[in-house]
Amino acid sequence: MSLLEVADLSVAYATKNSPPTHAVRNVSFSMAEGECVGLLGESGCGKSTLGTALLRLLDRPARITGGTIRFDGTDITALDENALRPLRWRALSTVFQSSMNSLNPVLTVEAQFRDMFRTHTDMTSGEIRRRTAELLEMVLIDPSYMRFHPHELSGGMKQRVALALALALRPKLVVLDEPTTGLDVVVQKSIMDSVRTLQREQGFAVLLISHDLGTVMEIADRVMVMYAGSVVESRPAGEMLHPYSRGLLGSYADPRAETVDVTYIPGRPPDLSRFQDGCLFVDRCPVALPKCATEKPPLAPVGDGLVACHVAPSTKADFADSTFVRSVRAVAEAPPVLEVTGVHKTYTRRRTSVTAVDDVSFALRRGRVTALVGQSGSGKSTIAKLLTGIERPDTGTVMFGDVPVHRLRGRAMRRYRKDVQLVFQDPFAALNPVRTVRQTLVRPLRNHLGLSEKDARARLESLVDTVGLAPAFLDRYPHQLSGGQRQRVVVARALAPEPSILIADEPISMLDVSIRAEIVELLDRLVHHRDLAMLYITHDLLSARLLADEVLVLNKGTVVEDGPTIEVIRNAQAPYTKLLLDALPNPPR
Amino acid sequence: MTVELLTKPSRVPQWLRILWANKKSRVGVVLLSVFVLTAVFAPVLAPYDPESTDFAAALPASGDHWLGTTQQGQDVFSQLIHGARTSLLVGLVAGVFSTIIALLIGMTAGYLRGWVDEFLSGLTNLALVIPVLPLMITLAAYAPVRGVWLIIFVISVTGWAYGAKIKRAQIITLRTRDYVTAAKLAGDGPMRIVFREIMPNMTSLVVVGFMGAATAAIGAEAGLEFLGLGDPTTISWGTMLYWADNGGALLTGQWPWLIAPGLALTMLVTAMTLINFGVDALSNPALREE
Amino acid sequence: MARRWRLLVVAMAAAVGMGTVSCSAGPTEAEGLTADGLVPFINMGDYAPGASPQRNFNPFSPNKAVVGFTFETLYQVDGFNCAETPWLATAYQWEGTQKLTFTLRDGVRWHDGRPFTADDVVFTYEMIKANPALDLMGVGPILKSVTGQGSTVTMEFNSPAALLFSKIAKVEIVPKHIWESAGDPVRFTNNDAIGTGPYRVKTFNARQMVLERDPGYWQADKVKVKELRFTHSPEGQVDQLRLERGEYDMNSMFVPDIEKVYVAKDPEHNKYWFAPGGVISLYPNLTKAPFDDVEFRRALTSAFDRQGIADKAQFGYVETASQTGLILPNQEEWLDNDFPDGGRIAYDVDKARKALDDAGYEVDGENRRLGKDGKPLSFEFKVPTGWNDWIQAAQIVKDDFRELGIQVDVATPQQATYEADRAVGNYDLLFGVYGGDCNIHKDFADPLASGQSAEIGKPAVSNFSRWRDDTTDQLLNTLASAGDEQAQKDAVRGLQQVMMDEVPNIPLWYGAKWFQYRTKRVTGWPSAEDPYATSTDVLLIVTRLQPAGS
Amino acid sequence: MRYFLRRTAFFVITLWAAVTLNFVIPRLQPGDPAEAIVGQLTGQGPVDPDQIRAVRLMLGVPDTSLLSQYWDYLGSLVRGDFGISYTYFPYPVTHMISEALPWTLVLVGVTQVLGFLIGTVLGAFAAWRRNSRFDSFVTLGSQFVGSLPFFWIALLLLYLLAFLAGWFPDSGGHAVDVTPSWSWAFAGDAIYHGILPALSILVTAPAGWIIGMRNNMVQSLGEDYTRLARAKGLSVRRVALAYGARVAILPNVTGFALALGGILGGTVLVETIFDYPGLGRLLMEAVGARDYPLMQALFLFITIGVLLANLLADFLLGVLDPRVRKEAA
Repeated sequence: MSLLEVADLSVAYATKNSPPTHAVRNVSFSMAEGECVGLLGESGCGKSTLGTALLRLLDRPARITGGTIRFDGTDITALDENALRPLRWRALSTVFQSSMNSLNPVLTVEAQFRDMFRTHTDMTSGEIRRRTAELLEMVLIDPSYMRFHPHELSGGMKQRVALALALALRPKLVVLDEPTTGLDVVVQKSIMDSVRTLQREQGFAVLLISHDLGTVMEIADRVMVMYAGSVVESRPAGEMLHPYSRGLLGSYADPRAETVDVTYIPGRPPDLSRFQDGCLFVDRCPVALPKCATEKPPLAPVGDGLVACHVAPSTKADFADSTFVRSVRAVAEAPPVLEVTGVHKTYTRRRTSVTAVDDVSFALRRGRVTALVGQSGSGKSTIAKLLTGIERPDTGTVMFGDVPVHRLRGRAMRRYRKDVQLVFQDPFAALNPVRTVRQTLVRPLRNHLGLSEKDARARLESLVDTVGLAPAFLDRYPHQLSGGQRQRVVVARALAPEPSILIADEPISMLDVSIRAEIVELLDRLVHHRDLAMLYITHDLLSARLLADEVLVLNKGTVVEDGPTIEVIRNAQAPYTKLLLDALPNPPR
Repeated sequence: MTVELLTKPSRVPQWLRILWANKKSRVGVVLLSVFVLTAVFAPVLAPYDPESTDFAAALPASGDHWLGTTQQGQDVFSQLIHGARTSLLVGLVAGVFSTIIALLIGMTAGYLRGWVDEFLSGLTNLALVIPVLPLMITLAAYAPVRGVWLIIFVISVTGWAYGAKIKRAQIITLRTRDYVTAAKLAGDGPMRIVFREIMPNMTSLVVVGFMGAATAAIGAEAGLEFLGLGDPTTISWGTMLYWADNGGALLTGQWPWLIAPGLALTMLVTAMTLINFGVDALSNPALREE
Repeated sequence: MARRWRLLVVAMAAAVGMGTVSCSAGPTEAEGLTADGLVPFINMGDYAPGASPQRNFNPFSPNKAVVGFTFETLYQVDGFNCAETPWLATAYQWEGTQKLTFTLRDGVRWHDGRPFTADDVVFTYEMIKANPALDLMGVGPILKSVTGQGSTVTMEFNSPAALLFSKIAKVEIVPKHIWESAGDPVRFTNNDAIGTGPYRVKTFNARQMVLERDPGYWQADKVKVKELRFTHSPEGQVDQLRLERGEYDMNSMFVPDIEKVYVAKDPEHNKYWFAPGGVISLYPNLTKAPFDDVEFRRALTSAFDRQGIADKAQFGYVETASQTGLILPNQEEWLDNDFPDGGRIAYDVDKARKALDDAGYEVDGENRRLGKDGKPLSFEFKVPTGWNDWIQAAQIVKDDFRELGIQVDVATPQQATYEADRAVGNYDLLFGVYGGDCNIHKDFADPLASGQSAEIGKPAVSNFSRWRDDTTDQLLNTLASAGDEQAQKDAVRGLQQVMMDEVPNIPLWYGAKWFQYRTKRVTGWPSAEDPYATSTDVLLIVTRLQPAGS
Repeated sequence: MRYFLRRTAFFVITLWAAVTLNFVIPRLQPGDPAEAIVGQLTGQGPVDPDQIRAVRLMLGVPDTSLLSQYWDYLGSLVRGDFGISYTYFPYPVTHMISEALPWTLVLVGVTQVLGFLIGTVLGAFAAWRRNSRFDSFVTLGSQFVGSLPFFWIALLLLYLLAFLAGWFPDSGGHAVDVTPSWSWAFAGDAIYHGILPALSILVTAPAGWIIGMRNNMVQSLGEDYTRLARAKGLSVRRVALAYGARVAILPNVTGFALALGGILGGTVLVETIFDYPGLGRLLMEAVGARDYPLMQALFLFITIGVLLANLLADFLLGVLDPRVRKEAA
């Protein structure tokens, strides 16, 4: 008998004033004891809702609207809190997505273990303390931390504590909901390794919910892919058959390869408040058949798994029309437009000082992309600020031709900014929500190019055209745009003053995996068509490989390795670079 | 993210639509409209001149005088209707003034940071802990001439601190938003950034602040008038209570004279707090009704 | 505002050195008489200034509790008839106008049993002279010397003082043996309150004071009430409620609609008598146009609905005032009988309009009265905030001005501001009060003497409208030094003529002295029928009270 | 530790500012206290210039320069010498305040703590049963009740329960024939007299805490740590108290101290209506009489009281909330 049996489960968010959103639609699956299942999907696909529903933690306005959840033979779909309590944590535990918030900020770590032990066991205080220490050691945390409050721990430590907490009572099933989101790649990897090891030792089942295909593929025995509230595919990790799964897989590649190609899936997910006939993916599917639009494909066995697709059994979809290909190419020599020499930057906050950038030098050249690779806190965003003049270096120089950027003020700085523009990381934060695209784009034209309102407006259409948007978008507000469209607007704004240097600060990290390549392609095209110099800031070596001609690997403010991208990647010398390469998921395609 | 949600534009302002969607604030909006209409059309609605002393003194409620007359022979009902004007005027003007002060101080402190912020924040915290009503009483007591405008002034200069603190906190989070940096890079100056990029994202906060300040002002006005620190010759609910108390309204059995202005005050303040309930929900999605 | 009225009461009592009269506590207590034929107690209302009564029996302190039953003066001069009653002194004799000899009463003893002597009197007057802060009556500056011998006390003055007798004789006499060792007399709270009066302090707390009859009092046979109780009461309705319930045997509060609120509750026992007090008069600022024009002022005398003010603003409790500046009928003996209706000027808008037209104050197309400069006339009328009956009166005056086409705005500044503005002449119109002093010279000098005035911007003492007139000053001088009654009357007649012809101010009504009393336990209160004293002459009253029904 | 030092430093600075403010405000306007007193003494009768002169001499109205007045003022504050009340001359201000302080302290202390507890508990329940009938009733009810002008409630209570029903005394802090002392009899009498004023405040006091607590707790109940607590199978009680309420109460603790300033002001109204012998009534009286020394001292006492309460609340918050200690450090 399966440990978990989900049949025809549906969950809807029903608010008074808007139509209900059907976040989970008739999902059925089962899990065996000790099995590790990965639940994969992009944001908004319903995977977290599904996980929360399994834990019976849905709060209003979310509600299970149909189907059953059987856990270990018991139907828990409609059990009340009291009946659920014996099951909770002893049999079914969880680690939540945001490690920042899943520990009670006013209780010590120990207290959060203690109340759980007190509820479920008869252990004495001494026993509890010993067991807590044991559990913390298990997740590689020094037991002395048990007296600390959550805010005194780092993000990774908090997540380890949460993991230790989840495993404390040796549950049968642990739901891990994006357990490593927001953590550094290296930390992510070590936590996932712990999970894997412990799972093997203790034999609990894991439902790993994640958008990170690489991680899931690497760890899970079986992968389930969700799209628009439905499970579209379920099979052992390996080659996938559903066009959507394949599209996702296509966005990964081995950066060491001679030619790297990544795909993206055009379009955006459907509106979940509506039911539509046929396959929900039909609008974005490159191999859709006429019947896909009218007939909903059932989740049926194909090969060693299940697939909900009319096409998959016969055709392996590819996204040739939406592929970005990068091969090794020769780099044209060009004089530097911006030279950074020996810059240092130290932040002092409440008597503790942090060296963010330590003796960094490099140059940007026209027609070339330089990638700055590092984890969060490596100092890469500070460098972006130094280049745009938002911050000043403590020592060292930033020369734009013969203009000393590190000394500019007022009007001169404003003049300089015409030439150096920034593409932001988060397209949701980078556009003012109360201003239309037109209002946003007209400002740099007016300010930097000195155009009249009329001339500026006339120029807008061609501007949005360069980033692949129709003129109709000009009158939209940011919330009416998808993430990719927003990022295009951000790029358009950066291009508006016709800069010679573009600084792109993690421009794709906040985007859904399936559309990242789309933006990479856009940036690549712009650099070459407009002969721009670009600084590409990223934590991700794959995208650096796709876009950049040369790369600087940054760790704790220092450049640990630099050189032509392909060289650095294939021939990493610094241990840190190797670590980054190791952390790179490389799922089979 | 909440701020963005609040400010989705359309013909009807978003905040108004969300207010209307909330049952409680809808009741508040309707109630407040009634008061506003009453105040606007007071001369039409009131059966008599509220200051006229032409009637017999201390009449009980009757067909001619729905709520009776005062000791001075004024029609209580007419006074009640005209009193809405004073309360709303004080609420509106003092609300606007203290909101403006709060905005100026909060925005300056929050946007400029540095020692300006240290100073203004200190000032705000100071103003926050100093007991307000005693301060109001002294200020009012020392002013050379009494009147509604004095009360408005006193309320405005004592009531801005909370709003300023909130607005400062808000602008500190907003000023580091990417779109603000983007505006800088797009060549916009600080004034334009503050007023065109940041301010529009604070509408709900400003509305909340205004409503809160106006509500407090209405209550404070009544209290000060009741203590005799206002101008007793103006017609307001506070002065009605003042005169009713001094005229021994309860002893002579003139219930309506004392009850009516108190109830009216309660209803108005309730209306505004109900609206604020909805506005609160605006800025805190966790509180939204399902 | 109620507070004002109560303060007024305490204040008047305290300032004049007499206790406020108010009455006993619970109405349910013993109604009969004590074994020795005395009324067990009566309640006389409040007893000390301020919301938190403090023990302070220094009769010279402005903040004293009621001391009028404890300390006595050489003579009593009642506030209504200005009649003199011998008290601690049995007689007095003037030698010229600057030397006065009192003959003291024998057999008077202090509450502690020590005899009352001329030494005590001399000590008291010398102390006042030495400590101007104690000199509430203003006797010190004119007093040259005071000496005692046996049972006589002789005072010499720096200037003619005959007209000041009421002040001189009304200084509370305190025991030398206590006060000479009391330290700074200004800060002495005199907790034991040893005096010569009919009552001694029995208990005192923040809510009640009880005085008990001193059996050794020199006229103890006339004191028929064993205990006087005073209860502190809050402002507003509570005090009035207690009055209605008959808890006070005497009180002096403002009560709206007193017939209904008070008398009707017990018509047999609940009585009131509102005797006229000072003259309340419209003070124009005579330094400003058009008030500097006598024609304009004269026109205004018939412009005001004095009866309307008396009825509406004052609940009909008061009488309208005579333009002569005299309080009628109290001061009828001084009245120049040539003036019709005692100098009361009838309300006649048409007459006023015509007078203004004739004087050259025209009306424009919008019915606005124009000044000589051709601009519409408009004035500000200042009334202290909280003085509600005045505010209402001012609004009636405002309406009357409107009838003439003149715009008046009523402003209600804070009292202290009002007083400051009034003193330096920063106003257009306000109400002034004068008279009712048992001192005809002071009655006219306060509002009219140029010595009481000052430049605009400098504080004036009491001539706030800034009337400066040689004739007036001469008449006042004559009055001050007049040897006989006829000379005084001639001078006063001249002053009345000034008031009628020159109109330095426009009397509107006579302020009332609020006084409610109850005849349930005791009778013998002063009243309109038996006006032997005003409500503040407590010694006169308490020696007249008789058990009810006797 | 740094946190506590910072809060203490802020307290000292605020104290100085308040002290200075207290000095400045009364002097912003002209006016002569002696004249005001005499004016009050004589009511609408004519003011006798001799009396004004006498009073002025006695009160020693300062006519030195502002700066030297300020130094004298600071100096005497340090010595604890607040001068002599004009209204109650020759009694010193400290005497008047020490008489009034206990009344207000007890009245405000008891009503505030009760109001806070009642409000917090009701608010927590409302949040726990969010959108239930209880929730709607309590939140809407407290909206309405919280909107009642509490001087108006005081008037109605006074009339209904004291005048009409006669259940409670209509004024004062104790019976007329009782002299304050440390005895049970007096305590009982004082409580009896305090019930109506306390009730007037208590009717409206919980409203703010209800709404505040409810909203905070709705939020804390929606946080991941509370969901995790539920997932951990903790008892309802534990989830509600240690996770929901424990975090939600923190902003209310800060609010409590801040609200104290408002409440102390509000007692002015209630004390005036019930003639309750506390600081508020004394303040109204001092304001009316332009009793500079008394007024200054009262402001100072009230402000220091509020500042101390804030300091205490800050310290309490520092103990209750491990995060603030860290943030400020």
